[in-house]
Amino acid sequence: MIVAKLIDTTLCIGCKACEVACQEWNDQEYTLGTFNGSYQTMPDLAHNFWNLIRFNEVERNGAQSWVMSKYQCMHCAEAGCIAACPAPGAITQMANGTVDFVHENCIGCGYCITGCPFDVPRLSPATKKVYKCSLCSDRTAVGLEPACIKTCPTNCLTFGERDELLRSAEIRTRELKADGHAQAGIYNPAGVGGTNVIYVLNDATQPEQYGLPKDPEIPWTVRLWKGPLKALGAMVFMGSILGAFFHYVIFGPQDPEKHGHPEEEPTHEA
Amino acid sequence: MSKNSSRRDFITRSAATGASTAATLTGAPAENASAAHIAPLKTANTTKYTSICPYCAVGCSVNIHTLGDKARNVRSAIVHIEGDPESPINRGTLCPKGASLEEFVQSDRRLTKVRYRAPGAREWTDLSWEEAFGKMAARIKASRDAGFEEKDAEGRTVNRLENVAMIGGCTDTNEINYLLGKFRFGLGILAYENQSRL
Amino acid sequence: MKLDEIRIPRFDAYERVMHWMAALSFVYAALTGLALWTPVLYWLASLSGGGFVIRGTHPWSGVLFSVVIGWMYRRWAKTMYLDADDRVWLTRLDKYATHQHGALPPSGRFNAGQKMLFWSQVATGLLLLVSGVVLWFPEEMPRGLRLAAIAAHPLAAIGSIGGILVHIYMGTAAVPHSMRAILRGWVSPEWARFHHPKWYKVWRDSANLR
Amino acid sequence: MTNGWTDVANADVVLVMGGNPAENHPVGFRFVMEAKRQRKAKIVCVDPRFTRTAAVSDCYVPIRSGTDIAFLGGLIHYAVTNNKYQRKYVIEHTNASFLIAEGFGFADGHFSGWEKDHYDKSSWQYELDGNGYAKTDATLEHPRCVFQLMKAHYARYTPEKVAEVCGCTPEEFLKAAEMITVAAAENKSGTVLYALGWTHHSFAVQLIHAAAMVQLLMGNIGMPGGGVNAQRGHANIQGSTDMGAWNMLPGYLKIPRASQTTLAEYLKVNTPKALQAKSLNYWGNTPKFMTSLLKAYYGKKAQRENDYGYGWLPKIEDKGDHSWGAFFDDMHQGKLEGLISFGMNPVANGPNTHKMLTALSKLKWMIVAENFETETAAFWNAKTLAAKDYPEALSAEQIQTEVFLLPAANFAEKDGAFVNSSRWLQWKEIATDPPGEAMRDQEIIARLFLEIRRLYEKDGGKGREPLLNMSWDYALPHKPLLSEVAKEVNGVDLTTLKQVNGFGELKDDGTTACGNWVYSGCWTEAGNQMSRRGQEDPTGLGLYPKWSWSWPANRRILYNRASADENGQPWDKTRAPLIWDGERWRGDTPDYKADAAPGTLPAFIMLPEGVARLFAPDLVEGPFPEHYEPAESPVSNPLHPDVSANPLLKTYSSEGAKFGQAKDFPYVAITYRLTEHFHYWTKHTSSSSELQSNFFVEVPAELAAEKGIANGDRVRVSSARGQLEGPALVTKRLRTLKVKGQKTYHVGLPIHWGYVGKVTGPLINNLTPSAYDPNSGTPEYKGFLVNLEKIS
Repeated sequence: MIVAKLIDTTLCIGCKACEVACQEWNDQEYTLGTFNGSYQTMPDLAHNFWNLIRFNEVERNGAQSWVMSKYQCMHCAEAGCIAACPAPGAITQMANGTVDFVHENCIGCGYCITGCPFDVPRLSPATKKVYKCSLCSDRTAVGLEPACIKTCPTNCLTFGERDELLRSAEIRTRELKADGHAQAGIYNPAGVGGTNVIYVLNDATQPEQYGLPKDPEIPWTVRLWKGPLKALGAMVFMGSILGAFFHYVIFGPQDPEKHGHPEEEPTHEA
Repeated sequence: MSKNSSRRDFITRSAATGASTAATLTGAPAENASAAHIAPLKTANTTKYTSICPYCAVGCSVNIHTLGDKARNVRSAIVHIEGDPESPINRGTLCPKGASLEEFVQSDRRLTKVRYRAPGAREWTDLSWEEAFGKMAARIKASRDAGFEEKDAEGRTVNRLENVAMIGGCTDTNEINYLLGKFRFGLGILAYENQSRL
Repeated sequence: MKLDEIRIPRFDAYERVMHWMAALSFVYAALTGLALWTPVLYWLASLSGGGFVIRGTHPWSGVLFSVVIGWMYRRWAKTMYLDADDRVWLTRLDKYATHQHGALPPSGRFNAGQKMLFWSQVATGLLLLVSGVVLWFPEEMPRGLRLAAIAAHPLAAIGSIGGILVHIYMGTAAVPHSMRAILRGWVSPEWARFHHPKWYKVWRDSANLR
Repeated sequence: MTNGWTDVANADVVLVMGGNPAENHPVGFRFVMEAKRQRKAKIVCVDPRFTRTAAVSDCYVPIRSGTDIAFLGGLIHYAVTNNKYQRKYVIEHTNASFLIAEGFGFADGHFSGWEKDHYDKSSWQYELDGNGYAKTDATLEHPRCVFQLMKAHYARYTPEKVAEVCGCTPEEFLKAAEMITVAAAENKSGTVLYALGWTHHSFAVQLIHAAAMVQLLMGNIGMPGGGVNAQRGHANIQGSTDMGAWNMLPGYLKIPRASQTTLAEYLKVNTPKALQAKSLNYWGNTPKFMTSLLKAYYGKKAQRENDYGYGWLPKIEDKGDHSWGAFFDDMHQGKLEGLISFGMNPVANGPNTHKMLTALSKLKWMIVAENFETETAAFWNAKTLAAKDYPEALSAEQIQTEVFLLPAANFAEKDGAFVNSSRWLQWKEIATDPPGEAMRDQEIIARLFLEIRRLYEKDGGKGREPLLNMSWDYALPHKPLLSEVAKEVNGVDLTTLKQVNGFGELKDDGTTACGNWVYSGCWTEAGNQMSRRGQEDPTGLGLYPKWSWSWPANRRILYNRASADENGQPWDKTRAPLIWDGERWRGDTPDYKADAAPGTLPAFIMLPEGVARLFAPDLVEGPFPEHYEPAESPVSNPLHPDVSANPLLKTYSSEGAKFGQAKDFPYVAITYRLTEHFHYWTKHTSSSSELQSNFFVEVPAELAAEKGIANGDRVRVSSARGQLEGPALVTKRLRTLKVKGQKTYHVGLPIHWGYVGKVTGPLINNLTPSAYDPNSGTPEYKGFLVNLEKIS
C-alpha cells in the first residue's frame, strides 16, 4: 500500500510549524541565518533543514497574493535519486513508497542531488553524506504520522493512502473551481511516475509560482548512464578482453623471426 | 496521569480525529525488506505528561515525553514535546513555537542560579537563595516601612503602599496569580499591572 | 660488441616513473570507478575500504592521473604527431593485427597505434578530469553541467579503459619484451629494428655502428 | 472571547480586523479554515498590512492604522441604511429601544457635556420611569431612542468618508460590508477576531465597543459562530486578568476607593441596580462575591464585626491612577523605590524604552523572577549591550539600582491552570524539575512573603495587620501545592467544609469563602474539573462541555440565550447551543436561569439593562464610538479637524513632550508579532531564532523606490522618542493608501528582538509613544509617526 502526503497549498498559512516539527523530531542542529530579504526561513533546503516553506509574492488578476508552499522530498514513484545512486542500498524505496536514505550505505557522491528533478538532497559538510526528508520513516513504521503532517494546524497537510488522497485532492480541486479558481488543479507529475507528495494548487498552470518544476522527469543523461552506457561499457570492456584473448589464441605474439620486417627504409621521409 | 507512549497513541489519535490513516497503511516494517535501517522511535521508552503550551492563549495541549524516573538523583530529561491529539483545540497540531517547546524548556540560556547585581556594579554575581530571600525581604520591608500609608490625608483608612510596584503574572497559572494577589494585597501594593493590559 | 648484447635505451627512468604513476593511478581510478559504475562491481570498493572511502579517493586518483597525463603530454606530445608513414600505417591496421609487418610502413619511436592511444588518453583524460571535477562538487556546480558530466564521465571512461585494455595486452602478451622496456628501460636492437625501424635507424646512425 | 476557538468553525463570515490570527494564533486559525472549507465561510481581512491572514482571505481591505472605528462606523451606517441588520434581535436584545435623556448630542468632535478635560455625563443617561427603570420604544421610532441616535451619529460615516479616512477605496469598503452583513440574516452568523491591532490604540475600548455594536446589529452575539472574540496573546493573560490586575480584585470586583470606608459603602457603590423590571442583574450578587473573597483572603480573621477584614484591603484614592503609564511615570520621577516583576519585561514591552531605562535606574531595588536574563533584568547594562541605541543611557557605574534576578520554573516544571482565550481553564502536570537551582514560582512567592512576615513579626513595622492577617494556611506554607490553591479559588462552604459547586452557592454572611467567584466550580467535590479530558460534543458545535472547564459555570458561549428566539428556539435550527424544551434549557450552560421560560427574563443577565449596550454611557469619551486620530497622525481628523485625537487621550510625560509632527515624521509605523517568534521569549531558543534570525523593517515598495532603498539595504527609523536601524524588507504587501487625498505609507516593525538573546536586534519600543487609552490605560503601540532614511 502506497502512502502519500497531500499538500493543499490553498490552506497553507505559511506558519512554518512543519519546518520546526521536522527539525525537532529529527534532532537537527539549528542554524542562525542572515537576513535574506524575505519571510522565508532560508533561501534553500539544507542538509539539516529538510522542509522549507517558500514564500512568493505574486500578483494575480491585479491583486496582491502571497503564495506559500512546502518544499521537501517528493518521494517520487520513479525517483531520480535512486536512478542516479551508485551505492547499492544507499537509497531505498520502501514497500509503502517512501524513498529513504540509508546513511550507513551512503557514500556521499551526490549523484542523487543531480538525479533529483526537484533539487532536494543536500550534502552535509560534516558527515559528507546526503540528507533529505525520510517521511519520518521511524514514525510511520509504528503508525504515527510524519511530524510535519501532525503539527500542521490548518489541515493543509494530510497523510494517508495515496489513492484516497488523490481522490480528496480531486474533490478539493472541484471545490476550488466552483469557488472561482478556474485554474485549480493537482500537481502529481507523470514524468517521475507520479509523486507521493501531491499538491493542490490554486493555479496548476503555473507550478513555478509555487517553486515546483513544470514537467519534472528523471534526466535523460541519468537514464543514459544507468541504461545504454552500461551496456556499451560492458560491450567495450568484454570486447577488449575477449578480443585480446582470441587474438593471442589465433595469432600469438609478434615475432620478428616469423613475421618479417617492416619496410627497412622509410618510404617517405617525414 | 502518565502513560507509556505506544501505538496506542496513534490509535486514540485516529479515533479522536477520524483520520483515515491506520498503522497498516504506513508500511509496517514486516512487509518491508529494507526497513532495517529505520531508527527506533525516540519516544519509545518515555513517560508522557499532559501540559499546556505556555505561549499564546489558544491553549494547545501538549504531551511532554521524558526519560528518567525522577528518583532522588535523577532529573528527568525532556526528550520530545508534541501536540496532544485528544485536545479538541489543537488535535495534536502545534504552531512553530509550540512545536519546538523542547528548545524552550531546555534552552542553554535558562537561568539556573540566583543572580545579583549590586548598586553600581558592572557584573552579575551569584547568590544563594537564603541570602537572596534575606536581602529581598529586608529591602521590601525598608521601602514598605518608609512608604506605607495607613491613613490618607483625609484620615480615611487606606492601608496602601505606593512606592513599590508589581508587574507580571500572565505567563503563569491562575494559582500563581492568586498567590501574587495575596502577596500584593498583603503588602498593600496598588500599582500592579500585567501583560494583559499592554 | 655483439649485436645481441647491445641494449638500446628506450625509456629513461623519468619516463618509466611517469608511466607507472599513470598506470597505477589509472588502475586505481578505473577499479574504483567501475565499483561506482555498477552494483555488479561494487565489491571492488571493499578492496579499498568501501564505497564511502573510494568516493573520497577516486577523484584524487583521477587528479593524479590527469597530472601525469599532463606531464606525459609535455614530454611526449611532440613525438606523438602522426607522420605520413603513420597515416599509411593506420590504414593497414589489419596487417598489423594479423602480423603482416612486411606490409607496414616503418614506425618511429612510437608506432601510429601507440600515438593514437596517447592522443585518446589525453582526450579522454581531459574529459574525465573536467567531468570528474563537476561531479566532485555536486552542490557547487550548475545542474546542467552535472547532468552532462554524469553521461560524459562514464563515456570517457569506457573509451579510456577500452584503450588501456588493448594497451595492456599489447604491452604484455602481444609484444614480447615491451614490458621490459617500460620496466627496465631498454630493448634489444633486434626488437627495435622490428618494431620501430625508423627510431632504430636514428639510434644506429647516432651510434655510428654501421 | 465571548465564544471560543472551536466555535469559530461555526461562522458564516469571519471578520479579521485588528488581529492576524494566521500568524499569531495559527492553531486557533484552523477553525477559520474549517469554517472556510466546511461552511464556505467568507474571510474578510482588514489590516494595514497584507498579512498571512490576508493571503488566505476572500476579501482584503487595507486601512490606515488607527482608523478602525471609521471602518466599523461605516459598517453600522451601511447596515442601518441598507436595512442589513437583524431587527428582531436588535429590539429584543439591545438597548436600541431605550430612550436617552434630553440634550444628548454630538457636534464638532465632542459629545454633549464636554467640559475642557472631561465629560459631564448627565445628558448620556437613560430616561427613567417612576420605578427607576429605563423608558423604551419598541418601534425604534422615537427620536431619542438609542437606535435613532445611533443612526444619526453614524450618518457621517458614508463609504466615501470611510475611504477618505481609512485610505481604501469606497468599492473595497462596500465589498467587505456586503460580505460582513450577510450575517444579518437570522440563520447566519459572523464572528469578529481581533487582538492587539485594536487594543493598541488610544481609543481601544471604543473600538471594541464599535465591533460589539456591529455584532449586535447582525444578531451575532450569543450565536454559535458569532461573538466578539479577543485572541489573547499569552497563555494565561485571560487568567491573570480574571485574577485581578490594575484596579481589580479577583473576579472583576473593583479595588475599593478611599471614600468607600466600609464594606457597606463599597457594596452600595459597586452593586448595580436593575434598569428593567425583569432584569436579572446578576452583578446584584456582588455582596456575596466580595464577602466570600474577603473570607478567602483573611480566613478566620474575617468576621462580620470587622467587615470581614475589608479595612485591610488597600484603597485607591478616589481619583488615583495606578495604571502602567501612571506608575512608570511616577517611577521616572523617582517616586518609587522598588519593583517586583514576575515574568514581565517592561524595558522590552513598555512604550518608550528610553523612559523605561531611566525609570528603572531611579529604583533602589528590583526583583525579577524569570526563565531567562531579560532586557529588564540587564537594564543597567543597556549602554554596554546596545550602545548605538542608547547613547544617552546611564552607564552601569552610575546606576544604583540593586537587582535580584531569580531563576524561576518553566511551564513544564509546574502544574496549575492556564485560561485560554475561550475562557477554558486547562490544568497541566509537572513533567520535570526546574534546572539547576531554579525554583518553582509558588515557592519563591511563598518564601519571600513568609520572610517579610517574619521580619514584621520580629521587628514590627508599619501596616502589620493587613500583612499578617492575609491567610496563608497552606499545608506546605513555603511551597503551597497549586491544587490546594485551586481549591481555595473555587471556594468552600465553611459550614460543611465542602467545596462549593459554583458561584450560585456563595453567600454574603461569611459562611462561604471563594478566591475568585468567576472560577467557582473549577474544583468541586467531584474533583478537578480543569483536568477533564472528555471528548463528548453533544451539540455538535465544538463546545466540548467535558473537556477542561470554562468560566463562568462551564459556559462555552457567553450570552447564549440570545442564540434563541422569543420562544427559546434557535435562530438557526442547524446550530443550536441552547433550546428551551418547555421546562429547562438544554445544550450549553445557559446564560440565563436554567429553568426560566424564554420570556421571563431579558437575555443579558449580567447587565442591569438586561440587554446589550449599543449605547454605553460608562465609557469615558462617549457612549458611541467616534473616530479619533491616533496621538500622532499624518493628517488631522477628516471628520472634525479641530478635535483630531481622542479628547481624553491619556499621556504621562515626565520625560517631556515627546510627540512628533507629520512634517518631521511623515510615515505611519505599525508594530506587530511574527508567527515565527513569541514576544521577547523565543530569541532565547534556537528554533525560533533559526526561523527568523534577524530584525527587519518592512518598507512599502513605492516608498522604497522613492527613497532608493533596495531589499536588504540598511535603514534608520526614527521617531520623536528614539531611533533604530535594520535591514529593509521591501514589499508590495504594504500598499500606498490615499488618505484625505494624500499618499500615506506604513512602515512595519516586528517586535521580537532586543539586546539579550541567541539573536539580538533593536527594541522597537525605542520608538513608541507614551499615549494611552483613557478607559483601560493601554498604550498606543500602533499608528505612531516615524521617519525612514536609507543608511548609505
